[in-house]
Amino acid sequence: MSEMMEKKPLLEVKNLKTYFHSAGGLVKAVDDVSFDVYEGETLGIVGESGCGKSITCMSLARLVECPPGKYEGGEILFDGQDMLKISDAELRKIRGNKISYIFQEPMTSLNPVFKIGKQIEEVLRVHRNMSKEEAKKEAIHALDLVRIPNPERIVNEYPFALSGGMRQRVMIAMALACSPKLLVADEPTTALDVTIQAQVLDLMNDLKKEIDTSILFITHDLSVIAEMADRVMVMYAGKVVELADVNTIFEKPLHPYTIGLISSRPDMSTTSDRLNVIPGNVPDLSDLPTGCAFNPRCPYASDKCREGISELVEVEPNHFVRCYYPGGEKHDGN
Amino acid sequence: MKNYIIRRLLQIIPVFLGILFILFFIIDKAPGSITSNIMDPTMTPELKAALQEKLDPSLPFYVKFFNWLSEAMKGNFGYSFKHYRPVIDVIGDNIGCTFALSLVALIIAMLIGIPCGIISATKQYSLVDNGLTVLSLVGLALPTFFFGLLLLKVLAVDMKLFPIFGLMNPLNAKADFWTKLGDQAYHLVLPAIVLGFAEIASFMRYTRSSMLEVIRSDYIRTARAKGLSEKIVIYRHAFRNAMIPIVTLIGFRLPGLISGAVMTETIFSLPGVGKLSVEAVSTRNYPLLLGINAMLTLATLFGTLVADILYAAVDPRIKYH
Amino acid sequence: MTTMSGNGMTLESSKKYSYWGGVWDRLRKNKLAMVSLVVLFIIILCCIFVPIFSKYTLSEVTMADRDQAPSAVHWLGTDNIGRDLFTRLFYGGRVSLGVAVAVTALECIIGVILGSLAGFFGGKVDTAIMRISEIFMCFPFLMICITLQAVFGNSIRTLIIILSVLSWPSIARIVRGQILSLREMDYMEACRALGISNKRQIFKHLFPNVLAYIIVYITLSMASVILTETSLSFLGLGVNPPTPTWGNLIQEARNLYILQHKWWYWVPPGLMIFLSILCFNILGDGLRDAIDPKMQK
Amino acid sequence: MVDPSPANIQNFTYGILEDEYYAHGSFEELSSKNNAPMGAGKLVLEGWEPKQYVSLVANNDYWDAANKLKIEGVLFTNIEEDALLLAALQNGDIDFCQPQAKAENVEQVEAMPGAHLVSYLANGYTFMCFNTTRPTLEQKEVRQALLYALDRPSFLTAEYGSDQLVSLGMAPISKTSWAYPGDDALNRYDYDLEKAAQMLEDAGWTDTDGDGIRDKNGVPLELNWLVYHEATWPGTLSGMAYDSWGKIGVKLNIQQMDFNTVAATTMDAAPGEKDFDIYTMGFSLSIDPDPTGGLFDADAYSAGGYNASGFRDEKSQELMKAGLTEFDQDKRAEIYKEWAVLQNELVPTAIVAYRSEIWAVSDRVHGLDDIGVYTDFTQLLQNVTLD
Amino acid sequence: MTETNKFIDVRHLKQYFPIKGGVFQSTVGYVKAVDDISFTINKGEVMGLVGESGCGKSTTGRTMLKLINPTEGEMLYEGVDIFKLSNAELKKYRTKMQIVFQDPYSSLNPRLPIYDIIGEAMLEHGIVSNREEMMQKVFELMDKCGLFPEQAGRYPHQFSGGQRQRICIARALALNPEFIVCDEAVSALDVSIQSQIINLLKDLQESMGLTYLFISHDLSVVKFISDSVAVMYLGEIVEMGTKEQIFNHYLHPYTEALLSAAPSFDPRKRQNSKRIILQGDLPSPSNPPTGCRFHTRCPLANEKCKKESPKPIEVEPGHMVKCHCIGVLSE
Repeated sequence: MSEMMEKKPLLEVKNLKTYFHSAGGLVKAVDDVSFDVYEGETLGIVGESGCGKSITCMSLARLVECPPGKYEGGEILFDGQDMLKISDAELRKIRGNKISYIFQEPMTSLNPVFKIGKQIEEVLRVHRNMSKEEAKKEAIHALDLVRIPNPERIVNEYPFALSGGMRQRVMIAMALACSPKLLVADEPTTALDVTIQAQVLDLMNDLKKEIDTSILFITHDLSVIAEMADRVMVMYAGKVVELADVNTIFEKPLHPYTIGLISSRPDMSTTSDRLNVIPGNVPDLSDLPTGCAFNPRCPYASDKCREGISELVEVEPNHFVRCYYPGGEKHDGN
Repeated sequence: MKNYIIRRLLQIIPVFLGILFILFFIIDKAPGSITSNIMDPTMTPELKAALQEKLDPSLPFYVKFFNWLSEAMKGNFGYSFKHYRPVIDVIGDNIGCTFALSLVALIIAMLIGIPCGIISATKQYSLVDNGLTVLSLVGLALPTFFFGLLLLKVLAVDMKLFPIFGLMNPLNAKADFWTKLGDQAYHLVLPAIVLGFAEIASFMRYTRSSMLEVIRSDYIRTARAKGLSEKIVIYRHAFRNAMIPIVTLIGFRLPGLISGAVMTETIFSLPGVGKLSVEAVSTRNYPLLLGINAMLTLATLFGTLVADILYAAVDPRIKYH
Repeated sequence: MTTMSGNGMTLESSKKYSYWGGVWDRLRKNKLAMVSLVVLFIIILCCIFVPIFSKYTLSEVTMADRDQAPSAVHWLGTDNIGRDLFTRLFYGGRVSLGVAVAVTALECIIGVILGSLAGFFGGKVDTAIMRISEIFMCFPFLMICITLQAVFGNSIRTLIIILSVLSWPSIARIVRGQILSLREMDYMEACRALGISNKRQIFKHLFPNVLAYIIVYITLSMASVILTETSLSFLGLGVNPPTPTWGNLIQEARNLYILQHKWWYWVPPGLMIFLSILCFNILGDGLRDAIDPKMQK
Repeated sequence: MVDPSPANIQNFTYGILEDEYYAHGSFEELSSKNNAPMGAGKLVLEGWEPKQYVSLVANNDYWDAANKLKIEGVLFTNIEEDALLLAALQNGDIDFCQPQAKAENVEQVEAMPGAHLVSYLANGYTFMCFNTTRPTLEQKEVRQALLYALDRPSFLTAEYGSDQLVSLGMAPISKTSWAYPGDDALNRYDYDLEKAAQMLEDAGWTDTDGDGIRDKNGVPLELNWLVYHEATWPGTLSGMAYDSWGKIGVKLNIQQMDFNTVAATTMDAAPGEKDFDIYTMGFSLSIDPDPTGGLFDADAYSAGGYNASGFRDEKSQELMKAGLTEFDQDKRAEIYKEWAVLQNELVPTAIVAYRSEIWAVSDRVHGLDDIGVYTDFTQLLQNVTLD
Repeated sequence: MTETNKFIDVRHLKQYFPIKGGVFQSTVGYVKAVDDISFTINKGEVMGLVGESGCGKSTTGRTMLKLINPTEGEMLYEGVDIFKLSNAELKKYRTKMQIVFQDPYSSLNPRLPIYDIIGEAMLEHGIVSNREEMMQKVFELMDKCGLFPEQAGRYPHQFSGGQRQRICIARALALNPEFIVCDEAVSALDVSIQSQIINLLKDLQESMGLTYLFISHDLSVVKFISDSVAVMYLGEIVEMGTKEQIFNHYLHPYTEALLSAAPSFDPRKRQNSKRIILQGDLPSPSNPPTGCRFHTRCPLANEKCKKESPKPIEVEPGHMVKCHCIGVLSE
C-alpha cells in the first residue's frame, strides 16, 4: 500500500466547502473536506445518509444543482486543472471522458425513451467524435466488455426491458466507454440483490485493472467497502472523521464513530445477544451541535469536544483521525 | 397494442349509441319546433301543421332514433329544411373553415406555449417564469369574444391591417387556387390568434409542470454527467420525456378541431360548425343538429383513443405491452 | 391542542406543524398568490356590501339621468335606461360569484362521491362510473342548456343544475386518480391490517389527503364557471334580466359604438371578470405548488 | 284564391313560378330547386359560397329591355355581427347595407364621409301581447292601466336614441297605410302612474295582504313576461316595466329564452296551454291592411295560430269580415279605421312602436335613394349607376 | 415441534396474480408469486424469510395476514384457518396479527398527528373506551418504543426515519398482538439506527413473548435475529431449518451462493477468493424455468433438474431442502 504515496495523486481535493441555502436555513453539506485519489486506487467513502458523501463526489464535476447548492470554497485539482474554476465548456470535456459517474438507481438512471445503444453512442460521439457506425460498433464492444450476453440485440433494446443488474452494467459500459481516469461510483450496488451485487462488484474490479482507472466508491454498506476499497474515508455530518487503508480501518479504528459503526453492524461472525449501539439520531445538518458534531452520541465526549473540533491529524503513517481522544484513550473525562 | 385498440373501439360503440339515444330524448322534450320560426302572416296554421308533420313527424323518440340510425347506416343523414340541402353538404361547407381555424390556432398555441413552458420550467421561480405564468393566465382570463372584439376593432377597423369579416374576399372568387388560399389564410390570421391565445396558456402550464417533474429525475443527472451540453440535456433528453403528457393533450384537443368556436366565428363572420350548431339549435333544425352531434361525439370518443395511441407511440414502455 | 390529561403531559401545540399549517406557510411565500387572495377578498366584500349601502336600487329606472358617464352622483355612470351601474355591477358580482360557488359546490359533491366510489371499490363500479362520466363529457353543452332551461324554466337554479351536472366528470377523475394511488400506500395497508372500517378509512385517511387536490380544483373551477357564464350570456342563455351578472353586463361591449364611446358600460364588468378569473387561476396555481412540497423552491 | 276579396292583391307579391321547371315529386326535390333558380328576372345567379357571398349578374336578355340593368350585377356578402356593417361600409368593402334603426348608427353614417342615409317608416310594428284568458289580464281596464304605467316615449329614446327614427305605436295598422285612422283618433296612453294606480284600484285590484302586490279574490297581480335575447329592445322595455309597474303594485317576472321557444310557448301551444302572461315581438304587415289570420283575428286563436292573446270581440270580427267584402277603397278605409280605433281601446295586444328602417348607402351609388316602405331596393336596380 | 405449540402453520400457500391480455382482458397467464409453500412458526420464536427481490417473500407475509386474498392454501393461527373466517371474525384476529413495513415515509398518514395514528385502532376495537384512556396507552407505547411521549401531537414529517419506524412499531403493538410480520422493517434505515431498531425488536419479543416473521434480503441481520430461517427462490422455499443448520451446514446450492456472495468485513472471508458468483439474471416470475426453478443458474444443474421439480426432503429433523443433488455439495 505504501508505494502508492510517492506517486503524484490523480485528484487532489483541498478544503472543499459545498453549502445549501434551503428554506430551513444554511446547510453545510460538505464542510472543509480534503483528500487525494491516487492512480489505480479504489478510495472508499463511507458514512450514513446526510453525511455529505454523495455531495462530495457530485461536487467533483460540479454536478450539484446550484441553486440551492453553492461551492463556497476549496480546490479540486484534477489533471492540472481546478474543477471549480474551469469554464463550462472545459468541464463538459472532462465529464464522461476523464471523470465518469455511475449512480445508485439503475431503474431510473437511464433515459426510458432512448435505446441503450443510442445512450452509449452519445458519449462516444461527443468525446471521441466518432461517426454513427463507429460509435455503434464501439457501443457493442463496450457492452461486451461488461459481459452483457448478446450485445447486438441489447443495443436496440429500451431500458425498461432489462433487469436492474443488466442496467447497472449498461451504466458501467457507458461510463467506461471513453476509458476515464476516474470512475465515481455513488452507491452503485445498493439497489441490487446480493448475487447480482457480487457480479457487479467483481466486474468493476476486473475493469479497473483492464482500463487502469481509479475508482471513488461511495456507499453506506461497510461490508461492501471492506470488499472493494484500498483506502477508506469515513464521513460524518459533512466532515471527514477518519482516513486510512482498509485493513487498518476494520482492525484498528480510532475514531469513536468508526468504532461504533463497525461494532453496530451485524455480520456473519457476530455472536453477541445484543448489537452494540450508537445512541441518538442521525444529525440534522441544518442545526448541528457546537464543536464536534458527533459529541452528543460519543461515549468519550468531553467539554473540549463540545466547544471545538480537532483537525484531521496523522496519528499513525497514513492514518488520519479528527478526534481529540482517538481510540477513546482515557482522559479526565469531564 | 392491436388488442387494446380493438377493445377501445368496441367500447366506443355503446357509449356513442347511448349519447345519441339520450340526445333524442332531450330533443323530444325541447320546446318549439322547426316551424315555430315562421312569422309569415299569410302562412295559415293548417299549412304550418302540415309542413311540421312532413318535416318532423311526431313519433315517439325511440322510433325516431331507430329510423335515424337505419338511415344513417346507409349514409343518409337527413335533410336540412332551412338550407334546402342534405345535412352532409351543409356540414361539409362549414367544417373546412372550422378545421383550418382550429388547426392554425392549435399550431400557434403549441409553437408558443410549449417553448415558453420549457423556458419557464428551466428557470423556475425566476422573473421570466413568473412573467410567462402571469401572461398565460391573462390569456385564460380574457373572455374570447371580448378579446376578439378588441383585436378586431384595433387591428381591422382602425388600422385596417386585416379584413373585417368573412373567410374570403368575394372579388377573387374566381381567382386561381393559390391566391384563394392566400386570401383565406389572410382572413384567418386574427381569428386564429384569438382562438390560439387561450390555448397557449394551457399548453404552457402543462409543459411547465411536466418539465419540472422530468428535470429532477436521475437520467437527467446522468446526461449531465456524460458531458452533454445543457441545451442537449434539456431539449433532447428532458423534453423528449416531458413530451409524453403533452402529446395526450393534443389528442384531447382533436375534437376541438371540428367542434368550432361559436364566439370567434360569430365575431369574425366565419362559416364554422360552432355557429352552425347554435343556429341548428335555435331554429330546431333537428336533422342538422343530430348530424353535427353524431360527428362531434364520434370525434370526442376517437379523440381519447387517439390520445392513448399517441401516448403509446411516444412512450416505448407502452408500445410492447 | 388542549392539554391532555394522563400523567400531566402537556403536548406542544401542533397547529404550527399541521399539514395545513405547512401549506399556508408555503402559500404565503408566493407573493402573486397573496396579492390575488387580497384582490378576491376585496371584490367579494364589495359584492356583499355595496348593494346594501348604495342609495340606488338594482333596477331603479331614472330616465332623466340616463347614459351618464361616471360622476360624483353615479360613481360608475348609468346605462341606457338610467339604472345605476355601480350598484348593478356589484349586485351582478354577487350573482356571478354566487352561481360560481353553487356550481362548484354541487359539482364537487357529485364528483367527489362518484370519484371516491370508483377509486375505492374499483372493478365493476369503477368501469361503470367511468363510462357514465365519458357519456357526460361528450354531451353537446349548448343543446342541453337550451332544452333544460326551456323545460324547467330559465332560472338561476336551472343554470346551476345544468352547469354542475355537465362538469362533474373532471373532478370525479381527479379524485378517482388520487384515491387509486393513495390506496397503494403502505399506511392504507396498515389500516386494513389494523381492521379499521372502510368508512373510517375513506373519511379519516383517504379524504384528507384528497381534500388538498379538491381545493386546487375548486379555485380553478370558480374561474372557469365565471367564464362559462359570460359565454352563456353571449348566446343569450345567461341569467334572466333584469338581474345583472358580469356576463350579461359585458354583452354591451358587442356594440362597436358602445365599445368606442360608452366605455363605462363594459369596462367595469370586463375588469371584474378579468381580475376575478386571473386571481382565481393564480391562487389555484399557487395552491397546487403549495400542497405538494417537492415542487417548492 | 277561392273567393274574390280585395286582400288577394297581397298574393301577387311573390314571383310567378314556371310550372314545368318547378314541377316536383318529393318535397326535397322542390327545395333543391332553390339552389338552381330559373333566372328570368333582371338579375341572374352567377355563383355563391354558403355563408360567404351570393353573386348575381345582370340578365342581358331580360324581356323588358327598357328596364335592363345599367350595372354589371350585385354581390351580397354575409356579415354576422351587426356592429361591423358600418365599419365594412366605411372600409369600402360594401356599397350599401341595412343596419339597425338606432340613433348611434344614424350618427355614425352621417359622420361618415362618402356615405349617406336613406330612412322611412317601416310597414310593421312591435307589439306587447297580453294573455287575455288569464284572470289578471282579462279586464280591459287592467291592460290599459299597465299601458299608462309604461313610459313608452322614454323607452323609444332609450332604445332607438331619437324619436324621428321611430314613432309611438297606437293601432295595429301601419302609419303609412291609407287605412290609418290618424293620431288624434287614438289614445296615446301617455305615462301617468297615478291614473294607472287608480284604474287598477277601480278594477278591484287592491293590496289586501299588504305584501306590496295588488291582488283580487286571492289572485296576486303577478305577470310573467317572455323576452328573447336575439334583440335588445324587449330587455330594455321589460326592465323599465319592472321598475314602473313595481311602483303600482304589479309584480313582474321576466323570463329570457330564445326566439323559437317564445314562439312555441305563445303561438304553437294549444289554447289553454299557452304558458305566458305577456310577450313582445315584432310583426311585419303586408301591403293590404286586412288583419285576418293575424294577431287580432279571434279565429287565429289555435295551435300554430298568430293570435296568442285569445281575445274575442264580436264587433271587431264583424268589421274584419266587412272589410273583406267591400271593394271601394274609401269605404274599406273607414271600416279599418273604425276597427283600428276599437283595438286601440280594447288593447288585447298593445302596439309599442312603429319602427323605421334605415339604409346606409355609399355616395358612389346613385339611384337607390328612393327606397321606401312599399318599394324594395330590388325594384330600383334598373336605374342604379356607379361612378 | 409438538402439535400444540405449532403457533403459526402455513400449508400449501399459493398466490397467483393473473396477467390480463387479449381483446377482452381475459386472463392469459399467471405470475406465480408464491407457489405452494408450507412452514410453521413456534410461539415466541422468530422465523427469518430470506431471498432476493421478486422471490415472493413480501407477498407471503401480506397474504398470511389476508391483506391480499390468497389463491389457495391455509393459514392456521393456533389451529384456526383465518382464510375461512368471515370479515367480522377476521376483525377479531386482526388484533392478534400485525405488520411493520419497510418504507418509513409511506407507512404513516402525513395528515394525522402521531397519537391518532397509534391510538386510532384501539378506539376501533374498543380496547379503550374514551380518548383519555387512549392517550394514556399511547404515552406508554411511545415510551416503550423509545419515543418522547410529549411529541405525540406532532406530525410524521417532523420525525427522522428511525423515529418513524418506532412509531410504526408502536402502532403495531397498540392492539397487543402475538404475531408480527416485519416486512424488511430495517432495510431502509442507516446502520446506526438499524441496530437500535433491531435491539428494540428483540427487547419487545422477549418482554411481550411476541412471535416474528422477519422478512429481509440482508443475511447478516436475519442471522442475528432469527431462530429458524427459510430461503426462498422464485416463489418457492428451497431450504428451511434452524439458524445453525442454514448458516453453517447448508445443503442447497442457492443458499451456498447467497452466503458466499454476501460481502463481509471479516478478513479471513475476504482473502479466500473461492467465491461463488452466480451467472445470469433472476428469471421473471411470470414464466419460471421448468423443473427445478434454480437450474438455469445452478452450477450443479443436470438433466433431471431441468425436467423434474424436486420434492422437499427432510434431511434431518426440521431441516428441509428441495434439491436433486444434495450429496454433491458436501465434497
